[in-house]
Amino acid sequence: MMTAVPISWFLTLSAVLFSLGVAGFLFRRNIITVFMSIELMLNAVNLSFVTFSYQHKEVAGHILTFFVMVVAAAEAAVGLAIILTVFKNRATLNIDDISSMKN
Amino acid sequence: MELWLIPLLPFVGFLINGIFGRRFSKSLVNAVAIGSVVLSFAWVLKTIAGMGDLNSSVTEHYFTWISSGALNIGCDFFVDRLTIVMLLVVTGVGSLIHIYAIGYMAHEGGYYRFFAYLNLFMFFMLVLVLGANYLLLFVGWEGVGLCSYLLIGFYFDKQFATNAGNKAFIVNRIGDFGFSLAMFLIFRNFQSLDFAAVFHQAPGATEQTLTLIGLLLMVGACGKSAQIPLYVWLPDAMAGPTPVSALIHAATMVTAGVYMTARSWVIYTHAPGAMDVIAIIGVATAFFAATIGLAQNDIKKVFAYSTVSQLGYMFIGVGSGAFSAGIWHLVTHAFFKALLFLGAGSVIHACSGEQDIRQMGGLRSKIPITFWTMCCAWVAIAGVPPFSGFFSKDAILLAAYAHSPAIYWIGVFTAGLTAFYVSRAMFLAFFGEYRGHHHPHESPAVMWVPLAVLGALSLAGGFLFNVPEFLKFVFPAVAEPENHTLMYISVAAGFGGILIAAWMYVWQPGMADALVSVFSAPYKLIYNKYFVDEIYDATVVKPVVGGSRLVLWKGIDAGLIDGIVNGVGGQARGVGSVFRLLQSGNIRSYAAWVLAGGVVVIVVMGIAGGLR
Amino acid sequence: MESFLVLSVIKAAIVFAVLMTTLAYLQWVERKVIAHIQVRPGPYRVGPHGLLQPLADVIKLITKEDLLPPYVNKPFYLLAPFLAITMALVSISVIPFGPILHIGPIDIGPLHIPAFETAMQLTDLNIGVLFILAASSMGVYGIALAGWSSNNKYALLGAMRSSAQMISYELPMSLAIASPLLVSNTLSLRKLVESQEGSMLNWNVLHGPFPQIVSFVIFLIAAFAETNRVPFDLPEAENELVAGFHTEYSSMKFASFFMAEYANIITVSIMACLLFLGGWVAPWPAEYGSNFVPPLIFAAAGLIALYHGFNAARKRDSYTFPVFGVVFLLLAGFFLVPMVQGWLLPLFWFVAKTGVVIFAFMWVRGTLPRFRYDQLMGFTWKYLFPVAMLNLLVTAFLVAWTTK
Amino acid sequence: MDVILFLIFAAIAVVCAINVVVQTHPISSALSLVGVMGSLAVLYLLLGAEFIAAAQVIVYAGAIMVLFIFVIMLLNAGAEARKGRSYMVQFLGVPLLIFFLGLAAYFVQRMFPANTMVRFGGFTCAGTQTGESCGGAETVGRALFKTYLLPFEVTSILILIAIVGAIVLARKELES
Repeated sequence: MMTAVPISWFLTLSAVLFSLGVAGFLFRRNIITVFMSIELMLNAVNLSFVTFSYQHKEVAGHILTFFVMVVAAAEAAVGLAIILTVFKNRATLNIDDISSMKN
Repeated sequence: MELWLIPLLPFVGFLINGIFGRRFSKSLVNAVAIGSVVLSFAWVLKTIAGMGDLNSSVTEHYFTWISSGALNIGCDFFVDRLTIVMLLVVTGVGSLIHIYAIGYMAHEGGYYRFFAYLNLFMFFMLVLVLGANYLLLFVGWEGVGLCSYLLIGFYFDKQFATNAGNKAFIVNRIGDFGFSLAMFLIFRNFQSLDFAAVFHQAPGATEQTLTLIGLLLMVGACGKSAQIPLYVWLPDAMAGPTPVSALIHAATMVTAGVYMTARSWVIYTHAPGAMDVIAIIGVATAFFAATIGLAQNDIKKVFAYSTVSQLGYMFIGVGSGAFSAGIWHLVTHAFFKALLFLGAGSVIHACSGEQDIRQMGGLRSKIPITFWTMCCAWVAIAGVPPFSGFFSKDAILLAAYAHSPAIYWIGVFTAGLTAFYVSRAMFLAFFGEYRGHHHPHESPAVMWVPLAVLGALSLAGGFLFNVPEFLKFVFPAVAEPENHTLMYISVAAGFGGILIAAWMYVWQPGMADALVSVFSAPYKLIYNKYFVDEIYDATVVKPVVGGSRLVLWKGIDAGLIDGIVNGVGGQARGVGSVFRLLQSGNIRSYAAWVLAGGVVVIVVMGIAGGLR
Repeated sequence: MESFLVLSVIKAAIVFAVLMTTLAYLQWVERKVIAHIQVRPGPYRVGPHGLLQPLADVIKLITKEDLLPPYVNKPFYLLAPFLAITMALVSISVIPFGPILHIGPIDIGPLHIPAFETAMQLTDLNIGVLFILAASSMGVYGIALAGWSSNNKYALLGAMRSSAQMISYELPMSLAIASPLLVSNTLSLRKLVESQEGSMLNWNVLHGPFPQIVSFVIFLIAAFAETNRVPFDLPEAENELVAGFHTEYSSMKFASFFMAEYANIITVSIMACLLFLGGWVAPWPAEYGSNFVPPLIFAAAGLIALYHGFNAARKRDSYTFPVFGVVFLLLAGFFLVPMVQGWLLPLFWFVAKTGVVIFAFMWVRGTLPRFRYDQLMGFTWKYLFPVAMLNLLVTAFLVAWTTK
Repeated sequence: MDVILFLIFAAIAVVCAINVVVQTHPISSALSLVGVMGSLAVLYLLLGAEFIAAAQVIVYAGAIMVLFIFVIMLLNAGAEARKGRSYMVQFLGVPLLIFFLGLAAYFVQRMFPANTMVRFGGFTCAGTQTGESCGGAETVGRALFKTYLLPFEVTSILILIAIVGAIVLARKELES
């Protein structure tokens, strides 16, 4: 028996995932994990894009999600390269130790 | 009829050589460069053959280049008889000089660069000639200026070469400034820059407008065609390789001014004042340059000043209403002056780089082919009938006489001077016994074959191409009195010049030095080119440089602008020192702040009712 | 609804059973093929011609001690083989094995099933190809985790190698898949096959504005690498790193990696068959008698078997070969029954083509030496990828050109 | 049916996401993230976004996360050290986060009344024949290569730049 899902549930789920991503960003120290939390946030946003796309019977949201994926891929490539270099130079992944931008 | 192909071919050559030339072998570079130019020459011929009787001009519209408000400029090409003459000269002489350059540049560095620039020059020159409106002409005009700059400074590792390049470029800017002002004025009065439209409306305009336009155009022409007061760049331009001097600074580019003036004959015929100015400037230039030419010892300098002087002749022609005569002299001059330069190049090549004619002499037996070919140019430029120079120069002088006899007499005297200094150069270089140190050797065939062709042209060019006849329907007919006495006078002047030169430098060697010691003051004057460069330096260059250093740099830039910038920076630092307390260098705290900001935004939007 | 569920369950059961047996026997086939390439009998003892060898292997693997090395990262160590086998098997669920069947009303005593039609396929996604790509890309995790979690440098190196290799070869593979998709203009595997109906000349490998022979070759090469097979079996290069990512695994876990590898082989072979070789389409139409090819083949096989069976020289086969011969002859007859031809013939062609590709896998394994690692990477990035890209471009251009 | 599917996979997603945050070992976080992505892919299917679902698995789970796992394995970084905690973050972050979540949920409920429902296969839009979802490869492709062609090309440039940057960053200096 088909029963439908309120659209707000999807958005709420996306909000929850997003907050979890933020939490990961705030409370984790491992720079890779922080990076992954960013990916989590991106995914949450994608979910809301697709949901809006469904709501408006429009394909634009999908396109946007697609672009977010592409950007995420590029970001991952560069970011991970940066992480590798940082680890090579400082032998640490703790984000609190990488604070040379301070004054 | 695919006019666009004519300029495009050299451009393609430029692209290929410019991009890949570094990796190409010399023969491949040659194939591309010469091939493209010769092909475009062939295409010119085909175009002419396709035009039937050439009385109707052809315009081709390719695309609208600029369209803003009333300004509507298309990329159009345009061919009539005048264009055809120019096309033939540019591509024909250009091809010959390209071929010559193979031999001349054989041992030079930057081989592919040279030919790429040369092709680029051909492209712009053809655009200049083919353009159907002033702006397109201006594009070519600037383009050839650029190429001339690049090629003068070709030996960019030599200081004087780069200086000469800068000089040419800057002096040309002055002329171009006048030209652009003229274009603004034209557009303002005629709401168009197309030749057809402008010339159609021109007769309706008031005379002073036309005079102003004409004068401004003439300023541009003076810059490009090296007329007083802007001729100073041309002699220095000889710092470039000799084929460049021949192609750009003798045969084609410097005649652009004459072409442009002749092209806008409608404007000039309705502005007699401007025409008089042109004629006067022309004759003045012709005379002064000729006198300077008397005392130069660098063979290329001699021919350079002779070029300036001959250009002056052309201006006399167009200035006295004999446009066709001016164009005729343009053509013949292209032949014999290119030949003179190429011959000079061959001589320099033979003496392995020696340019001072006092270090030559007796080369007649050593490099006979060069000698005989140069003789053709000699007799042509000296106005010896029935060779090419005689016809065109005579036509100009006759027209000048009809205009005002004074110009005629100065012109005749200048003709004598011309004959004298060319003969002087020839005698010093080829007669007597060899005074140099190197061992002269004849140039390769690839160099002297073009010489021979040009020689034939400068001998027969006069009655072979009767340009005034050809252009009869383009320009208004000028009353040319069949006055034989005048003709005899000018011829006599020519022979006189030759004879005096022969007397001074062949029959009575040492005579020259004696004369110099007698007339030492005027000799010094002309030897130093009337100190024109020094005068310009003192009156124009130094004040400008000093002023800009003091006012613009020290005052405005360092004082005002930097002051503002630093002030802003200081303020920013002041503000930042407050906010710096937030910067813990801890990324996660930043993130927390970002989150706080986001929350605030959401709250505000909610309160403001944005989230309904 | 329920009928759909029931049907799916039945089909899933059939497919799973067949797949598992195939996996087991594929290994026997491989050993036989390699053996004959190397001129030796191969498995021969367990059962006639070692036919029961797989059974014995399974028993052995199950009964072996399943040891859990110390210092391994336990959860991931246990998760890895599971992941590997799942990702290998899941792609079967979208693969069509034959055309849509029309099953007439069935009355068996009390229960009566009305006439219905069903596809010889578990589900027909209209993005089936993407699904298979996704599954294969997920397969990397199993290997990577296995290598990392078993806390052994050889295993880690093997895992690194194989995952790097799989990722690298996924690009040319996807490009090679994309061009036949362009030609048949669909992402659904069923429609893909239907677009190649007719004869051999309509198969994507020969048909279309631009025959896909190049991408077929590229696909095969990439498939070898994707499945970590010779000549790309760097991950288990014995002489360099003991057994690669599954060094630390034993008994059933090891077996599941093994099964995963063979399942992948089957999947890619089926993909090749569907994408390029026209799936279950006969090489030439039935009116030219393609229907009589399978019976003829089986009959010939049976007769040969009988001949050898009654040949006194071969004592060992004096019982088995006659049996085979009779079975084959019966099969040959079975193919002529019109009622079953509807699903048997397509199935035959499908299996035949897939079998050919799988045989190619074994053939190569028996023939070629192993690449060096830098050669492997250089090959895909410097040659395979550009060629695949070029092929895709040309195909796209020609397709656009011809459809306009 | 749909509700059940949604609830199952939403639950998986949330649990995995929490796992991402709480797990100490990066590899565990990475795998949990893969779980989130997989369940999101299913939810995309539920929303009729077939192509995006496939892309999600192929690109995110199949490529990006593999990259992460690679790096984690290469660096072989163990569980993170519990040191250098910045209290400001703790005290500012937690309440802010809760507040933010509450706000978001509240506004979502307020802005999207429950009458807009999501049905499986309910995602149809102009230009697609009935029965075919709007999120199929065809419609997405059309939109991507017609309406959004320029952004698409720009992203290709972006990818190129990213590749070059990654190589430049990660290559080992030859002179050293």
